[in-house]
Amino acid sequence: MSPDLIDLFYLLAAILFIIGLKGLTKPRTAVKGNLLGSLAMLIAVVATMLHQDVLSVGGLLIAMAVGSVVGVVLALKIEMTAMPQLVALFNGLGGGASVLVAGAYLAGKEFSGKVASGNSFADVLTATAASGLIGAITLSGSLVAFGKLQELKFIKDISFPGQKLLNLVLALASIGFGYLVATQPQHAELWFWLMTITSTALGILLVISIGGADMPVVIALLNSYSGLAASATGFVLNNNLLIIAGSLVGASGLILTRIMCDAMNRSLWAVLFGTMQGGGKALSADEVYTNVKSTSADEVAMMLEVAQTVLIVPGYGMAVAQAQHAVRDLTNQLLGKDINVLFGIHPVAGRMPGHMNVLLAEADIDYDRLKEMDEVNSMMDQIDVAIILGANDVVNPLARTDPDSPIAGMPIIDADKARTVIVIKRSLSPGFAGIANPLFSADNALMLFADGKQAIVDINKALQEG
Amino acid sequence: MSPDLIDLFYLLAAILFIIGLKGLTKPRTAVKGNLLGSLAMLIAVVATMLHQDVLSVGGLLIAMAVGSVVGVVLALKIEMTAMPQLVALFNGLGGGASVLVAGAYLAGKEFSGKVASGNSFADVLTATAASGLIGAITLSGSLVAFGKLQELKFIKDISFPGQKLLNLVLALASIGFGYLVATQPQHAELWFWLMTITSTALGILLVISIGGADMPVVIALLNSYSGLAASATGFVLNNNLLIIAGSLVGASGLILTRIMCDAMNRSLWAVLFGTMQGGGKALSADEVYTNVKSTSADEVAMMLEVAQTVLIVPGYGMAVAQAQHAVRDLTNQLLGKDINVLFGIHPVAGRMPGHMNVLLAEADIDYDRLKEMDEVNSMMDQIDVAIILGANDVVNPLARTDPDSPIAGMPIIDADKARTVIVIKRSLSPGFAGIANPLFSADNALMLFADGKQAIVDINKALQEG
Amino acid sequence: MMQLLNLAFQTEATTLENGVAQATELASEAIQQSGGASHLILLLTVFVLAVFVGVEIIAKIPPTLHTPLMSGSNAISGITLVGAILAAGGDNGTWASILGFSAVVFASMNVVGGFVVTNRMLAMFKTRK
Amino acid sequence: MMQLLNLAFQTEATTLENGVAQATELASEAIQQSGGASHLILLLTVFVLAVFVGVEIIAKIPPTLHTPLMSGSNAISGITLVGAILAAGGDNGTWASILGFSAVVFASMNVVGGFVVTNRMLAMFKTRK
Ligand SMILES: NC(=O)c1ccc[n+]([C@@H]2O[C@H](COP(=O)([O-])OP(=O)(O)OC[C@H]3O[C@@H](n4cnc5c(N)ncnc54)[C@H](OP(=O)(O)O)[C@@H]3O)[C@@H](O)[C@H]2O)c1
Ligand SMILES: NC(=O)c1ccc[n+]([C@@H]2O[C@H](COP(=O)([O-])OP(=O)(O)OC[C@H]3O[C@@H](n4cnc5c(N)ncnc54)[C@H](OP(=O)(O)O)[C@@H]3O)[C@@H](O)[C@H]2O)c1
Repeated sequence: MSPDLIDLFYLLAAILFIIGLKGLTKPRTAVKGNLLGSLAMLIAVVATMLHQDVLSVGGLLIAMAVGSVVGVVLALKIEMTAMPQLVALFNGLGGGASVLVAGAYLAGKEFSGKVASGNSFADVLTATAASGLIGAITLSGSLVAFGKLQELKFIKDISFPGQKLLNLVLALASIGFGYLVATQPQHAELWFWLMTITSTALGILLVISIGGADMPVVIALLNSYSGLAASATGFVLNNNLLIIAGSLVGASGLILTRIMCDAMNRSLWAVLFGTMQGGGKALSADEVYTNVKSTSADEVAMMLEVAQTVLIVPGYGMAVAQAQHAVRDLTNQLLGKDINVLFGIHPVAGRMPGHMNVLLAEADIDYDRLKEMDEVNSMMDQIDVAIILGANDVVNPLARTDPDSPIAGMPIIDADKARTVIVIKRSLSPGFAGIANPLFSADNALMLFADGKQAIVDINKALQEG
Repeated sequence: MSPDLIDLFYLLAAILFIIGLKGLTKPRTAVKGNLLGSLAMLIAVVATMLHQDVLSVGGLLIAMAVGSVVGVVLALKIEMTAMPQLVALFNGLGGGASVLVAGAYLAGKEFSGKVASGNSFADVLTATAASGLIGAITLSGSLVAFGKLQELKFIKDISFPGQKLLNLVLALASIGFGYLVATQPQHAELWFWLMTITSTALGILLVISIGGADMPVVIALLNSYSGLAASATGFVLNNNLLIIAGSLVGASGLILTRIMCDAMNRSLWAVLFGTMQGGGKALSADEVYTNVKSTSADEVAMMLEVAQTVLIVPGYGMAVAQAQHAVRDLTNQLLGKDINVLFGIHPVAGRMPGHMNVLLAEADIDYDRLKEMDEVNSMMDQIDVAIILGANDVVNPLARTDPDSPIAGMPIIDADKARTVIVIKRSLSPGFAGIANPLFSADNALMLFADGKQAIVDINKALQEG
Repeated sequence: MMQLLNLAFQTEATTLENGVAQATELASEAIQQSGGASHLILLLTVFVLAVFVGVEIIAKIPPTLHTPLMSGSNAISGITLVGAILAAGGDNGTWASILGFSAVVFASMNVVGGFVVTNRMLAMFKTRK
Repeated sequence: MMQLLNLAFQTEATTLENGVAQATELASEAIQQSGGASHLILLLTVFVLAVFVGVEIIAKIPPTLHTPLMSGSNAISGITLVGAILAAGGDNGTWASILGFSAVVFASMNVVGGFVVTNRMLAMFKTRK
């Protein structure tokens, strides 16, 4: 295919990426937007395969088939609850690919020809360095994020004295090596891989000390990075499709990061440089849980019978217990008894934004019953019974009261202001942020210790019999 | 200045244009947006003056000074009511400049060098033809729009049999000449100017048959064209600032056109190809005005005294009479008597969108009293007295009832549904669309024949005395 | 890649007269052969992206601002002034200069008048804050 | 303009080895001298415009779609696949090919997995219509 034709196909792909991304921002067009994006990718790949410089089509097809099969299997087999870490993993791979492409460029013939010619081409080398640096941070950072979300044992919230200093040193070293890549073409490869090492370490250290609750923000940010890395690769290869698609993702990731920070009422700075560790140790569980009262499914059923409005606040535990279908049955039964049922959806309940919406939609629960945090909080005085189903951090009043708490400032669902609060969880163990929750020993709160699904099924049965 | 530096300044200018245009879309940032735009232009011009190919800086400065002075004088001296035609005029000049630049390129040395080299460069020539074609249509079309808005005598709504056919022939001829420009570089100049002639004629004929009420839409569309012409010029000169700024304007003009069409409930197609002339002749004035009752300022004052809510619907006549300050005084007096005063602002009242807002803001009338059409219509049953001040088409019920009327389908302010309607205008002569208005002979309507300002002053005096 | 070299060496044969044009031709072909997009397609890409930016930016604008936006963007479209300066400023003979200078006058009226009139319109809104 | 010619003729002197690179250099300089923007700056322009498009598009997105958007745009960032194919497909020696092929595997996992997982997430919303 003639280069001009290929470029026209690239332009077409770029347009489709833009339209696809735009589609992804509206519920009604999201599926189509995603399909358009993949169509664009297909066009781009096919056009590239027809490029005159691409010789070994067979080998490439095999490599792509391997990658695709692994990708599809992971994407289809993974449980819903594990999706965030899967996105983190894929994201890291994208960053890794950028590093490798930049490395391959430095190892390739075009580059050695250029070096031999003795011309300066610092611009391309700068882009190469940028591609490697950003890509390596994306790769290692994403893998750490993956590990944290997967709750791998060997990855802990590590922080040690002098960590910030070390980060700074690593950052400066990476930039320094990058500078050497750009200015010493003869040794560019050496400097490049040294730079990759330091920036990989930097990525690890940056993310490892970030509190788990902030992971979604970190992933969005790393996503933005992987876009920028792709864009830098585009400058290396002089390919405007890479530049466009990469910067699209870079920009949208950055905006998304800001939107998510706003939703958690935290500054990006605070997320990245951990006010999460700030302050003295929060209250210990023993201090907090002095006044815990537990209850049974039958008792809860009796309370529900006489309620007018019931609020269900689902959290990560509902996802773990896969309780959404049982919740649908309970909802229908309560509605049959003329009891109004609402759902209070916190923006970061669960492990990814929109997690609860996805699960409740899966169980066919009427979308109109799902209320956003603000709306629910403004009508909390009309709630007779609030059922906290596997949620913890998102209803923790410490966010309002304790400025030293890791979740300080995060807006929460004020379930503690309902008349009666039923908390369904298996134990008194903490949620994602790892802190005790005073709501559990509040005067109007009763604990129902059980698996989320079982508890709801039991309540449902009690209601039917009662 | 080195070419690279110039290009960086161009990029900076492009960024500022984008930010400026974005600013123009929000009331709070609009002034700053406009200033950013002019700053960008300044940067672009200064950078260009420093280009190595620019030799006669002195002459250029003089030419720019001449243009600027004329532009500033026109911009500052023109009355508010004449602004739309001024915009049309400026727009035409921009289109004209595109034609001239393309012509100058064909007459220049770079071009003759290229022709002599015998290489094909159909791409640049296509852009040259596009720049000339679009520019010429913009120029002539805008000048006709100017003439119509200025109500120049010699420009009428001309339409004759076979007009559409002639338009088609002219369009095909223009495209044909454009094709010759691109394919016969040796005679490109000849074909270019022939093309300019046919497309100038096309521009005139296209716009001259469009109803005056649709002029704002036409100007927005021509504005979009002038952007596209500038963009095409950018392809000719290989200048990406022209391309960016031009296509920004081209796209935003097109969107604005659509938004305005939506506001008038007309399709762009209908605007351009005149369903405006459609249908049999509408009712004549004699048929409509059988039952006109007139009133006096004193009588109006008495009705106002006993009203609870008064609605003022201003139109083009308020602008002509410069009655806005008198209206402010009346408003204050009525408010002093505990009578509520609201303003019903039709989106196309006056001669430009936002015309009424500008005038009322000038007179310091509280912005909260200005209601949009939909809001006013939904509360029309609470209006005791509606004062139609120099408005006509925007309250003409024919838009609702007569599908053959030139304003059919345009949403109007349903002032006829108020308890009493006072119409202040100088005579029974029609408004912009040139049709009679049945509201004037409605049972609940009274005419106050007077100049808009005088009438309001008189009512005010009567109120004070009464 | 060999093609590229051949192209480069061909310039030797060209006369001075049309060498300039040929070199430019050669130039874009050279970049293109080396894997990058041709100049024209890059310009096209810039065009398409700018159109997207324009569309996205204007999507929601209140009616009140239609006229100022129209006149402000009209002033921006006077960017042809840059082209006019290049056309008038070069050493291109009388006819081209006449065209170029007229273009400069026209375009600067459009630009300066457009920004001033927009500013004047917007000033009317300022009382509103 | 003379500079440009000189540059063109200089290529005669270069050896075959480094002629390719030099011709490309020459190429971009030639375009630049003839009044157009340099290739690098055009790429930069494309970058800036695409950033604006990205920012404008994402500005208002409901929380529910944060995760699908994240994963969908993550798949798009796998566009590095194109670069990986170019790096792996050329005749560049063993080391470069190893790097290239690993990049192809990584990037296609990112791309294909990303789109599929996004589609799976979005399918959850479909009942809502
Ligand atoms: N949505 C996002 O974007 C996102 C992403 C990453 C992190 N986060 C963070 O995750 C947290 C989300 O808050 P959250 O309130 O939804 O969850 P949470 O604070 O993590 O609490 C979940 C609770 O569910 C309980 N649980 C676990 N399995 C259960 C089961 N099978 N049956 C019943 N209960 C079970 C756990 O208690 P037991 O073990 O005692 O049962 C745990 O306390 C926030 O800190 C947020 O910042 C959010
Ligand atoms: N806003 C825009 O964007 C725009 C732009 C161009 C065209 N248009 C079109 O213009 C029309 C606007 O409707 P409109 O109702 O505002 O105006 P209109 O229909 O043009 O009517 C204006 C009325 O004002 C009266 N008038 C003129 N001078 C007056 C004075 N000194 N004192 C009192 N009355 C005076 C005239 O009647 P007398 O001569 O009897 O006094 C005339 O009937 C629509 O058709 C619209 O489509 C709008």
